[in-house]
Amino acid sequence: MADRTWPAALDPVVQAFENCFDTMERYELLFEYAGNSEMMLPPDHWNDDNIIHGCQSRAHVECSVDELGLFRMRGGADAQIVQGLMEITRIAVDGSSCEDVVVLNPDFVDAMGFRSALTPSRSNGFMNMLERVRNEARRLSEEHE
Amino acid sequence: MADRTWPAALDPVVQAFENCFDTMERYELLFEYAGNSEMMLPPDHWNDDNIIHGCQSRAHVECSVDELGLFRMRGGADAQIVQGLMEITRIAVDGSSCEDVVVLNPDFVDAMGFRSALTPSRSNGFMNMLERVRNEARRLSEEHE
Amino acid sequence: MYNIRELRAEFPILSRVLPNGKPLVYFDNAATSQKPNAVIDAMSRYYKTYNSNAHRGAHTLADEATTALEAARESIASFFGASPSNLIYTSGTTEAINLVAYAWARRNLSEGDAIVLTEMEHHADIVPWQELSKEIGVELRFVPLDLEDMCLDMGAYRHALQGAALVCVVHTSNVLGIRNPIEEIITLAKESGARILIDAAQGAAHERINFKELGADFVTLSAHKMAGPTGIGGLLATNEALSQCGPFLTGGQMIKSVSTDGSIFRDGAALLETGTPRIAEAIGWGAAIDWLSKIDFNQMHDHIKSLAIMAFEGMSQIDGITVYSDPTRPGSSGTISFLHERIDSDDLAMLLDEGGFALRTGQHCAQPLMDALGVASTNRISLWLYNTEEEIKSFLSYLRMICERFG
Amino acid sequence: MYNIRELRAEFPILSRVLPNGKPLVYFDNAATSQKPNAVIDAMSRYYKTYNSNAHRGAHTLADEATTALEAARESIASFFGASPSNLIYTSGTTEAINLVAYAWARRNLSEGDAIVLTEMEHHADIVPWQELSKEIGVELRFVPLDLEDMCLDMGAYRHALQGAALVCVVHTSNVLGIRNPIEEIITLAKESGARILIDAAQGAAHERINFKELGADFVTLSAHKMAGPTGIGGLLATNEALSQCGPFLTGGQMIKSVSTDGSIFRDGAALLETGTPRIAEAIGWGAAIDWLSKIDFNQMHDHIKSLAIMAFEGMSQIDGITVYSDPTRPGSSGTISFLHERIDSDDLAMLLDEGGFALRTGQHCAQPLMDALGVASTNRISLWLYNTEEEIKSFLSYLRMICERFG
Ligand SMILES: Cc1ncc(COP(=O)(O)O)c(C=O)c1O
Ligand SMILES: Cc1ncc(COP(=O)(O)O)c(C=O)c1O
Repeated sequence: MADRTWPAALDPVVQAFENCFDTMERYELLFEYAGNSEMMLPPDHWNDDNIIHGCQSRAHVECSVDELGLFRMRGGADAQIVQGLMEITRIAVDGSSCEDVVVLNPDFVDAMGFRSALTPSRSNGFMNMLERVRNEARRLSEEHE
Repeated sequence: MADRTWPAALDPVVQAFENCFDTMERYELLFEYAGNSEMMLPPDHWNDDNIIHGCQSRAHVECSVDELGLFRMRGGADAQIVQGLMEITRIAVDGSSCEDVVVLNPDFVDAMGFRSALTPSRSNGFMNMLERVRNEARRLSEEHE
Repeated sequence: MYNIRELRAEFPILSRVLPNGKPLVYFDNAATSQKPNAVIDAMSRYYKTYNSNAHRGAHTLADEATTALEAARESIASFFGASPSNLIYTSGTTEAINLVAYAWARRNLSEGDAIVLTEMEHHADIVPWQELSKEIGVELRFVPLDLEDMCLDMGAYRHALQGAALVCVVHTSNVLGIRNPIEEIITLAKESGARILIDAAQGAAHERINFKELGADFVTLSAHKMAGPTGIGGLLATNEALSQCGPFLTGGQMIKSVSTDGSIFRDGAALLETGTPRIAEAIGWGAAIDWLSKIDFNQMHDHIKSLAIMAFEGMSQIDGITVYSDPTRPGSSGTISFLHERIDSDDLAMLLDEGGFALRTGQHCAQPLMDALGVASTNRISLWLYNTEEEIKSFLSYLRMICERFG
Repeated sequence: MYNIRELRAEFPILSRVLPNGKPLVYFDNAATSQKPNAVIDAMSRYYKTYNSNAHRGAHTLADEATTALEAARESIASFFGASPSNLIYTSGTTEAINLVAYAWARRNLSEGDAIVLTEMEHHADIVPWQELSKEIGVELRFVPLDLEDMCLDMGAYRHALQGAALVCVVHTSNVLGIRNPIEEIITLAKESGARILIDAAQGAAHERINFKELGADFVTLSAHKMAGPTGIGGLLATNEALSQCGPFLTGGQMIKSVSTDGSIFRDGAALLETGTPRIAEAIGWGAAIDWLSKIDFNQMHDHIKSLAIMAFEGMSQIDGITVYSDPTRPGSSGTISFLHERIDSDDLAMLLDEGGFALRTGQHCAQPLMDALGVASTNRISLWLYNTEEEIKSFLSYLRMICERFG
């Protein structure tokens, strides 16, 4: 994994997806990640400020910086596929520096076998979510300068 | 000329066009017919009642029945091609019975080598003119019944 | 005979293999239909051999283009039992309804007049009337659904009709596939003296609509839902209705003469078309109509209906699936909305897409209907003349698998 | 290098032989341009492999169609130095101008406001404003032509500007080929506080228009005049102008939500597009733009100009011919109007058609300009990038022959 473009925290995740037998298994695994409900943004926190546009079903993401100056995110979505991708994104960025988040590359989704999530118009809106997270990271890092 | 569909009065006209060397000669001949100004409807008779729609340039036709109950027409147009075709139509129908005019077939134009005049959207509007002449003949024959 | 193999062979896209290796199963016909070679080729032929602006010139190409444009208008009008002078080309149903709202309604309705709509309408048949209502104060009355039977509440319709000036009703629902009792709806509207518009965006692809027999004042059409190209559709309007219209879009073509002091307009349908015509599109739609004219619509309907019932019955047996349509009802179009009680509709759509099944998910531009059904969105399959029993079978078994693994 | 042979080979229609055996010489480009294979094929490919309704679904085909639709918008916007969010698809220039009249002018102008037009405008840029004037009482001021120089009377323009709220000017005349001093016209309009619309239906095919640099509020476009398909065009509008627009055509897409109580609309360009998009058309226009991007517009302009001057000089020497254009003027588009003093314009058109020359005859949807020139109609040749010296030579010798035999 010499030229991987994702944070090391994602290596085991990407590995697990690569080991899947077929697409359906990959989706099952994604649904399992989605089920990590402690880390989910609870629906009563969903509001117009943290909504992600361009998702057909509702999706929200809340980003912050903790006392150590590290990036934190929680996402919540109706669709499990979005929720799963959010959870994996959370694994990628949670506890990183804002600067690292700003440059986060979406290739890991490709490596996991969800190429179609990367096309801009898919209703799951993964790219919009990622863009939002990166923008929030940029904003937060500027605020903390 | 066994299966000709036009009045015998047109035979020499059609013949003259058939004898032309090429298209340009045919047009020259048509312009000559157009020049038969005694038979033309003079511009001061052009009005909204006798206008032919669908001609790009102005064209007018006046139809009547003489004391013998025979059909009479005079046409006037800005364009010589229209004027020429009108003059030839006049030769075909002038002095015929209205009933004969009603069933006048446009094939003679084809035989003269002006196939394109027969397509509905050409700006010379020959077909509109012919339609008008036939409708006038129908109206006049009904009035005279 | 309805030879499905030969039919399918005329649609090049139906042999498409998707990037993930799955063959395409196209169940999104209510959104847009696929096009046979006859249509695609007619448009290419136009561009390759006689492309020219129409209605404006004396040269051979212009004549050929004009002739083709008008021949298309004749084919289309005659397919719908209308005269060419009652067909106005628009960009589709949406523009056709807006045209009626601008050119007819703004001149013939005023504050206090009522328009009857239904909860089943597509947004295209709601928002223009809401705008009109904001502008001139017309009242909008929405006829509700009878949720038990999934059809219009006809009692409520009779009630809403009282004193109404205009009725706008969808022929066939793009969500439920329900075909409304249009004949009765029109008769009642005429009895009560209201004008009536039928949104036949869906209906025209499923039954032969005869404008004169139907007796509606306005019928709206989208070519792209009936084997024709994008970018064109039409409004059928009676002479009487046309005589009450003012201009809408203005410019070239619709005028008799223009001067700096003012302009004189043409009448009838000619008043309502302006600008360079949608030439290739009209030729393409005409080719689609010629192609459809060779299809026996009764056979087509039976074919689609048998597939839809098969899908309906299969889906109803899958644990967790609720179906919001009843394809056994007369005239149903083979459009079936459904939801899984645990799998989110977007997840389901994505998983089905993975299997090669192209179907639609969302509100289908019919939020008031979603509200009436009490759902935020549905998954929807919509069938057309080229779908097959094998496609339904493979869909059902794939759906069953998905529901077992993810439900 | 400007390789005219290779260029022509990309346009299948240019090798057309007419029914009378003559090869086509297409001189009617101001009416509509021909299309290269790249454009025709892009649309066929769409229909054959990924036709699907866009913006509405989660399946692969819908995604491919949406991606292509938006990629086209990006190409087109960027070609015109605009951002995609400033481009609204319309059916062409006519609809684009009507859109400004309905969505912007009706909300921002009122009785007593003045609109400056010119006598050179196409009917599409006159009649919508006359309608507005009838409706809300705005005053229309027509800037006359300086007949000596065949250009706008700029003194009269400055005068007309006083207190005007909107200026609508054609970039390049479709009758005379004259390119107006747009930059100066825009600067003066902005200085006086008026909004300005540029009708670039002709201009966009002849020079690279940069929306941001130009500084106009609205620029209108027709794809079919610049190698693109029929049925599509666009409006470029600034964010500021867009923020002043209300809805025009309403229905699907332009809404955020719809209920029976009312609807919430989207903002900006999204407010102004509704219904199923012109998908194939947008893809075709995008392909045309990609194709045009490879053309050096300066070389193209020089090529057209040299042909136009050759035609102009040749025609001027033919006894009886009056030419109403001056292709030597900077920016002229190679469109030349002319008349023979004895041969009626329709006769001349017919005789030229007989020789295979496709040119336009009539008022060119510009009656006020005809009135100003004191003619009822003109014959018009309009050249584009694929025309050749040989075509001009054969045209001149044929025209000379016609004039000798019939003049
Ligand atoms: C200068 C000008 N404006 C407007 C138009 C109208 O364009 P369209 O017919 O594409 O709407 C044309 C072309 O006919 C034109 O040449
Ligand atoms: C019932 C109904 N009405 C109106 C429309 C709008 O049609 P279009 O998008 O072709 O204008 C549609 C399709 O989307 C429809 O299904």
